[in-house]
Amino acid sequence: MIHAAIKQVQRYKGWFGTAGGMCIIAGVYLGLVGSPPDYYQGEVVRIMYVHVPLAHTSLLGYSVLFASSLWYLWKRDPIVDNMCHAAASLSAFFTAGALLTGSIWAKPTWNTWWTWDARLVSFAVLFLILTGYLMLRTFIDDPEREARFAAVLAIVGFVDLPIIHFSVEWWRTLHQPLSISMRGVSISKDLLVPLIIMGIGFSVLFFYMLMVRTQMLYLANLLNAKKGRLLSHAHLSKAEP
Amino acid sequence: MTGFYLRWGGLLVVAAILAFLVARNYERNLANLTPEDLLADPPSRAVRVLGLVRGGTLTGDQASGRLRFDLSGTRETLTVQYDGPPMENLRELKTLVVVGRWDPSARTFRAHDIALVTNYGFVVGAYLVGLVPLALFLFTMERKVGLLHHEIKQSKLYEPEMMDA
Amino acid sequence: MIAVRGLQVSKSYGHFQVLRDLSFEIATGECYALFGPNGSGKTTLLRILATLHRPSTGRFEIMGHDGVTEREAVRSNLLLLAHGSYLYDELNAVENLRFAMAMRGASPTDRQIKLALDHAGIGAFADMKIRQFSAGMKKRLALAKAVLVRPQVLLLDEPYTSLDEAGMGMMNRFIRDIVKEGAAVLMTTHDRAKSAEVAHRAGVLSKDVLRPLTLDDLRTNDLF
Amino acid sequence: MIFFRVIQWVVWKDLISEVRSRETISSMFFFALIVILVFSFSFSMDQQAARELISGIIWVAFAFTGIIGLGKSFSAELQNDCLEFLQMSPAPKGAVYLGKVAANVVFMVTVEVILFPMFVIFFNLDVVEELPLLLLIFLLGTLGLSTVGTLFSAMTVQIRAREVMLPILLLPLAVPVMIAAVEATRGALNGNPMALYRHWLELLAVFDVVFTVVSFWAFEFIMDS
Repeated sequence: MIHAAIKQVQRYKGWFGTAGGMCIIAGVYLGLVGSPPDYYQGEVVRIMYVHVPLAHTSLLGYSVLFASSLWYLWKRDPIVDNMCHAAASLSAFFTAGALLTGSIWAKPTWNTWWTWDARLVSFAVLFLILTGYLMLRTFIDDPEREARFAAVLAIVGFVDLPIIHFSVEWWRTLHQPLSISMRGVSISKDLLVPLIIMGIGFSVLFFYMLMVRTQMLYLANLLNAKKGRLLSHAHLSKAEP
Repeated sequence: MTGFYLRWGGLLVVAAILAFLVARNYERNLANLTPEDLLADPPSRAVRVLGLVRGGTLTGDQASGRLRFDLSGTRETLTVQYDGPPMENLRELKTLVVVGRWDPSARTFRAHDIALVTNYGFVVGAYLVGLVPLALFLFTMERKVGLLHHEIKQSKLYEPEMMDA
Repeated sequence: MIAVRGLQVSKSYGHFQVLRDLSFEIATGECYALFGPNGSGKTTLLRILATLHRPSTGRFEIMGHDGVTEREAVRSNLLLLAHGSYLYDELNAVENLRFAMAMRGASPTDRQIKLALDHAGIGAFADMKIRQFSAGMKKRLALAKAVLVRPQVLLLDEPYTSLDEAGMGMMNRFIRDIVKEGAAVLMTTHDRAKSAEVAHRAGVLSKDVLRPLTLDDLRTNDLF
Repeated sequence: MIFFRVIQWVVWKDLISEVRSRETISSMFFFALIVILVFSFSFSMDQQAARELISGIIWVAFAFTGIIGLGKSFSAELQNDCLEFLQMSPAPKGAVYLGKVAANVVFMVTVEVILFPMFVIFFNLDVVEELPLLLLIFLLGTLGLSTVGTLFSAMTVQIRAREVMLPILLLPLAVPVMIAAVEATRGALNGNPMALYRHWLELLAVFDVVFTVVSFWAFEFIMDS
């Protein structure tokens, strides 16, 4: 059932890639050319169009990781574990991108590469959790156990994220308020259009990358299983006198 | 795999076009001239000139938005007549960018806007750091998938195994 | 009645397939001796049956309970004596037995514990820490645990190693006892003579295939 | 109730093993002593600096000794394959988890109670009125570390490179515990009014409750294939 569904989605994944890529291209054009500079931040505000979507996509990636980890513990299907692994790698990648672009943004805005600001610290901790997750996976030989432990770590980490964020926020708040908040749009419309287009583009592209990477891990497993079967045949025929 | 390389080739072309558009936009609307550049070869279109407001030359009323000051580069100095929205934070000895046209007859720069000095290196750097590794990552991933497909076809995985027993 | 039933049990560790499509049945009141070359997957099979690992594919039942979905029921019916003695070094023999029984939700009386220790011939060492036990004594204490638990399905991984002649005798006596009471015993071993004393059936696991043996094979022929 | 009896027996087993061998507590204690010494060499502190830094130092020492204790808690189960015994015993896994957490909290709090007077002496602290409050903070913080820590200890003991992986996995997740515990301890040591750092205590309590529940549930997946 899961395999059939995933196969069905995989068939149309090219459209995701195309749509995501086109959104991002349009977003880059709008962000760099087609939008006015911000009144306060000037041209530097253009970094926001790539930084904020990266950050959101990394959180989206962790949410997908959380959901698929729960799914794995429920169904124990190896392809779901491939999806967890893929989501974690991608989320780690996007988190690193968000940290780097955030750092580049911080330099002209606050004249420092790094501040101990709540969101930056939360993202750094998120990055540490994800790299810990990826490290954990390399240290386990039995793939079943690897999948199980990784899923548990992902779930525990996900529950911890809001607590980490709150604690760090209480601990130190120097940051400007969130660019898009629930209380009202504090950002002008001209700036919002490229931001939303980039956000959609990154999210769609994330799902495309997720599918590609899941497929990659799945195929690699398939090939290894084949090699393993050949190997155990060789081993057993050697045991035969 | 041919389709794969075609797709990425196409993406590369689009990226090149995008880079060209961005660079042209920068040249047209965002690049700064120094007072030396301006005096050496006065352009007729609107330009942006970067310089330092010379001490003791700022005259006019900040609130009204009609100001006159000297903007100096490394060697040359030009007179700027600013006529635009009121500026709150204009003061002497400040580095800024004036946007406007050079009036050769009055040997005055008629500015209609004053912009902040920005380092575009940061913007370009952030876009490159954000997007290039992403593309490379996706490229290697897709390539790996293609190679794995190929290898699986080669290893005849879907054919029944030879059981020796 | 079928006590242990395996249906096409397979297990791969990563890329290495250890068991492939193994099907077998062991009835209550039966002792099955499993032979096989090193690395043929005997221990893995026992560990799967003891619910330590999930089978990669296939399923198995212990006393009619499914080995994956009804683990709690399987576990309370079953005992595995493996290479590790499952004893805590800092506790003495009696405390270890009490702890092990408490984990199974039972609280044996002093008298029951003493009987079990005597049955395994280590009544004299009841107050000694496990740290000072030899390998053979640990094995005997594991036997005492089995005596206390009296499981319906007993899985034995190399029960005779590091036991002395008297110890092996006690082991066999206990196996005969509980088989008579209707328990099923599955043992892996290399000791043909000792296992022939108690086994009703035997088989060789080699190259992913379980080949039945006659008891005469055990006494005379080369097995693998 | 089998559930509570299993908790009792696991705690009893861990405590009595510890009383007889004294391995965990002594290694934790001496490690913590060395941490204190290294810190006092690294910062030459006057009274003022000590006030600012001491709560951080206390919790760094507690966290690292805690990691030693947590690691030992399950690596001790590797002797004679006892971990497998726990995995395949019919005892409820949640009860084993709670028993282990309780034992770990007892070890860690014991070490902390022995260590704290040394901090007081070495760094000239003035703590007499705040002792019950400090004890509460230590208890909440230690509980927070050991709820997640016990889960990860059971996880890392079953993998390669386990000594490295426990802190790598635990410390990022324990960020809220560390921040809250350090801030609350600083507040208490400086004699600030309770209202100023009450929210840190609440955060600790929330963390403890949330992760007791989550880890209790997750432990089953760690111990059971």
